[in-house]
Amino acid sequence: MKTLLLKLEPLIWFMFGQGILIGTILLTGWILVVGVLMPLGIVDPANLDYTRAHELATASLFGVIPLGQLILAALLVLPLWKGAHHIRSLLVDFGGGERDGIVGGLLYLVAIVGSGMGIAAVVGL
Amino acid sequence: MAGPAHPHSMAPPKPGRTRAAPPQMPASWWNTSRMRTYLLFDATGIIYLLVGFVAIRMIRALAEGAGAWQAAMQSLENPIYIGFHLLSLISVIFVAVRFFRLFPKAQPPSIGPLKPPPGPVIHAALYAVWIGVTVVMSLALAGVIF
Amino acid sequence: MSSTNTGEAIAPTQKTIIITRFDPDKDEVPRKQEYSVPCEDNWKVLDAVNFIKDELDATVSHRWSCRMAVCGSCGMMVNGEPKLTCKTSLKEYGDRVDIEPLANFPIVRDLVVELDGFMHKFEAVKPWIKRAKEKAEDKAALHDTKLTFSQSAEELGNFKQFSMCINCMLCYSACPVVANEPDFLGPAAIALGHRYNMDSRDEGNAERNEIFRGEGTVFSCSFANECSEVCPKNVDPAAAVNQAKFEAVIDWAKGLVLPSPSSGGSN
Amino acid sequence: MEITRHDIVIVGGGGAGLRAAIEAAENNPTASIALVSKVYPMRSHTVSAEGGAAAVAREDDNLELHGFDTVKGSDFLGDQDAIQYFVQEAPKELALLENWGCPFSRNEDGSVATRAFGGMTTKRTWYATDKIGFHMLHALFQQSMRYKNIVRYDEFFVSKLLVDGGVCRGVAALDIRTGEYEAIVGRAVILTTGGGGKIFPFTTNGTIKTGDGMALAYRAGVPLKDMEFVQYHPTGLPGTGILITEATRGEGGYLRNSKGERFLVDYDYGVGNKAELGPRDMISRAIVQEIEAGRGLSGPYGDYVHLDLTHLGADTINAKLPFVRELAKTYVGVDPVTDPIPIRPVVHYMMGGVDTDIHGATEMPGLYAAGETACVSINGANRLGSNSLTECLVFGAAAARHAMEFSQGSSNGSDAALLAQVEEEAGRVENLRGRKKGGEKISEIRRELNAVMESGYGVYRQQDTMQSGVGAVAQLRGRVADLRLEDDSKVFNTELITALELANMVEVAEALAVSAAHRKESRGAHTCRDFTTRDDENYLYHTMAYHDPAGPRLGKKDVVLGKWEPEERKY
Ligand SMILES: Cc1cc2nc3c(=O)[nH]c(=O)nc-3n(C[C@H](O)[C@H](O)[C@H](O)COP(=O)(O)OP(=O)(O)OC[C@H]3O[C@@H](n4cnc5c(N)ncnc54)[C@H](O)[C@@H]3O)c2cc1C
Ligand code: SF4
Ligand code: F3S
Ligand code: FES
Repeated sequence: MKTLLLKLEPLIWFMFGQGILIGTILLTGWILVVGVLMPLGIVDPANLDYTRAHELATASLFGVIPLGQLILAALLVLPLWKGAHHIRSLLVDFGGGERDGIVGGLLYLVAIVGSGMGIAAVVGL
Repeated sequence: MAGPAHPHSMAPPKPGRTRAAPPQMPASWWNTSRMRTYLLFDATGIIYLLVGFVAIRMIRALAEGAGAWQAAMQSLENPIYIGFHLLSLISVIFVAVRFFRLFPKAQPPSIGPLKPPPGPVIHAALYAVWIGVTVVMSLALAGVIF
Repeated sequence: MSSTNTGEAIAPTQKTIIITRFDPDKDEVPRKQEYSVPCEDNWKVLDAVNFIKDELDATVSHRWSCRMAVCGSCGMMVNGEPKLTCKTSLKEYGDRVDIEPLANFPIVRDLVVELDGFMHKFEAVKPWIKRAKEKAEDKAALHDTKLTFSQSAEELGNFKQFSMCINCMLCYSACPVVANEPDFLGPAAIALGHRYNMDSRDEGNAERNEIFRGEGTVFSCSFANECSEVCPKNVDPAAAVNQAKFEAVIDWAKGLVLPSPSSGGSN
Repeated sequence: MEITRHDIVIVGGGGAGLRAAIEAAENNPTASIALVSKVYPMRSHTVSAEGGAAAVAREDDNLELHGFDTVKGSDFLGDQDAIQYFVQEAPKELALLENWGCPFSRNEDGSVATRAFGGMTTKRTWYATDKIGFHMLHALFQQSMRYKNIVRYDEFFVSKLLVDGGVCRGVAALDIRTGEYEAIVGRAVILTTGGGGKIFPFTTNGTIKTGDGMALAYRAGVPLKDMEFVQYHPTGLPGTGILITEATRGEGGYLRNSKGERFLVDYDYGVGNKAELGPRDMISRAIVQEIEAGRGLSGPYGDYVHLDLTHLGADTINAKLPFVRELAKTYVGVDPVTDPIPIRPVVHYMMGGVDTDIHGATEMPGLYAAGETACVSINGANRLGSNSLTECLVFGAAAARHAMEFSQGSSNGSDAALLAQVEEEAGRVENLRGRKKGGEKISEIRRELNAVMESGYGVYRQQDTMQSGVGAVAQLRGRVADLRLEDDSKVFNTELITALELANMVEVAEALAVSAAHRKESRGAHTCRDFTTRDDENYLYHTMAYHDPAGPRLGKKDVVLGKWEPEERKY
């Protein structure tokens, strides 16, 4: 497992890095509006009813580039990698170096499954 | 004061010529302000993973249709969800601030023929993009634009 | 001007200095020993240890040489933080100062730690100028002053900072990853490899990037940044390590696209 | 007892030792080269050199000029054949170092930059901001890792040369880590153990500079040459003795007395605005004279004068002298951008050392020496700043080539005889370890030795104190035999190492004291109040000190003159 991880490390690190950078940049507005302001009623949830939400999500640039779906895909997938990788390093810091192969492997498996689910959902819009 | 580190940490390639005491690290290594900041930064990983899955759930609902979407939106009004999202909001802001601070130094002096701008410029650009995207995204989601 | 060079000498303050003792032939595990030391106002931490060695207890073992923060031998944990003891004022500490061997290293004796693990990592990054076509084949050319390389201020600036490392290993003692991942090349060694990668005279990037992706992978670093915080020479090893990741990823991606050219000779 | 065989054994991992090892490894890729050092090589004191390394590089310079500056700097005691070889090899050696990655500072056009140094007529000192020694040592050390035929013995203390049939065939080395002796045998040995400034209390030298190599060769019967010449560097920090490089003056710094005057202008060492760029012996004397005339400042660590860099501005200081700024801030709490740095003359370098010829060979077949521990001699009675790092390279390489040649023609000694010597040495040191029955304390003897050396062999010397110093050192040598040691551990017993070093220091100090007392003239760094002029009639020769249980025996060796006839030394 450890050897496999070692081979994939550059890719993992790339996804993780984008998770921090792009993930954070995209998540902030999402969490703010959908997770906080609308549930609290500060912004009317009606502004994001199904029709509008679907329209936004499938909006495209010049009719060819599916911008909405691309943004959503990044928003769904990248944070998972940031999360998995950071949990792994947190565990290592608290003495989990020995089991790093297995634990890391499991965490990335979660990220992979999540990524698959996220992309399927986005494609299915 | 000291507790054990990994027994092979910084071990020589072949056994030393005399018995050595295993490596130690300060028992409270995590208990300095810098270390706590760093560990918190790592710990936001848990939040990111969860936020990611919540978002996936929302988009799956959106793909399923109006009813599912409606229900999903309503479920977010649960105080536990609201609390979680407030925590997430703090997390992303914290991640942004620490990461943007460190990001410029992780830039190689050149990437092929390209030269990244000086540190302060990168720093400012990161903030500008972050805030810009957040504002546009928020206004779009809130129905003010688009 | 400070009181160190004008005015009268100030009477010493008595401090308790606690030293970690370990003699593999006598002690099962390290123990602590306390000494009461009359510390002068302008002393560095090292001065107190030397005082103990000279006047109180000659059996205390530690390494030091230059006492001017450049040879890199006097690193120790002072109240739980890795410090270059010849550069750290004793004044900064209270009445009790706890001096331990550098964290994350096997302890050879008292304040002396095992260095060979570090030397091995140091050597592993091939820290020398590597040319695709070695000038060394033509020794006469190598000796010719007209054939020194030309290097602009900017090219020098790209790596100069990373060439300032004195191998004091404080960064290894501070890094949480080093404490738990014995294979990790670690900050100073990666900074050194990166220093050569960034040197306009060097052409060994591909080979070093492969090492950086190998067993002691640079990707183990979780950007704790502690290495740079404790570095007494402002090398900023965290910058080096994270730039090295960047380069290693780009190099890896290139390798996926282009069939890899043979990675050069042996050393 | 372990015995390991190599072609060449190099003792010392500083600039000279590493250069020798690389040269030997390149010269003969099939040969095995042992590099033995009492500290990890990158800790060697070469690391502390700040200013730069000299070699002709500019259009307006030539070998002739570098040669003459060096001869004149040496007060005509340098051997001119060696100096000519030195200046001719110097540029090649520094070019090589550049090719090996040393990060030299650069001119606008990308070529290596040079700066002015004391006693040099033009800018010929190659530099890397103000950390040339550090960069040079690390570049050499890292380069040396390429050669698989260099076998390192890190933290091995050499305490005896193995001599069989009059030929040097290896060393007895104490593995500091285990406390066990090892016979490291080779068909030639090169000593590159650096100087011995630690016999003085106030020195720029690190604690490892205890003159071991000089003592090793001396005890083995090889003479020490010109030991009376000890360089005082004008600018050391009071208290610690940490060096503030001459490059501060090369870049335009001033020395000022308590009245704020640039007093050097009044001493005719240099002209006009180059007043500060005189050679070290003269400037040190000027500082002492100022202080004696009551124009010094005083502090808890004695009298001092000011080194003023404030007019250079923060930009120049940060770009060219960053380490000086760091040192001044850390060790005297002064920021040179805004305040003058307190400085006083400090023991810096030993011009003398193990007598060698131009190839680094000593009188003993198979034994070579290079670097500060050797005396070739290019430095004569006073070394010019920035010549010695280059010397380490030039003569380190030369010694390696000749030692390699010698070793290929020489036979292995008898293992039995060599092992017997190591066993005897191991026995002697074993008796010393934890020797609780002794009556003398290491730190006490060191302190007394330091005091004697300081009072007798300072910037200015006097017959009576030099004579009484000779007696005092001889007496200390006797007392060293009765040291009391507390630490009976085998592993990393630094007290034992200190005791061995102390014995070496006393030996070197005695040779120095006797050599100094006999030279009744003033030449270069050896300045007597009772004999104020240079006496070429009677003293134009190298002093040779031979070991003798009763105390050093002196001899003479001719100075190699040549192109340049001795003349009055005026700047
Ligand atoms: C502060 C300072 C600044 C200087 N600045 C300059 C400058 O700007 N320009 C210039 O040209 N010169 C300068 N010099 C002088 C120059 O640095 C030295 O003369 C030169 O570095 C000596 O190098 P070395 O290789 O002979 O010895 P060192 O570098 O001293 O090395 C000695 C080696 O021998 C080893 N050794 C010693 N004894 C033993 C033993 N018993 N057993 C095993 N190993 C042993 C040590 O471990 C070490 O590796 C400066 C000197 C000092 C002190
Ligand atoms: S990077 Fe800094 S802390 Fe680490 S070894 Fe080098 S000088 Fe010391
Ligand atoms: S402290 Fe360690 S985790 Fe990375 S940034 Fe420095 S190497
Ligand atoms: S003694 Fe050399 S760095 Fe501290």
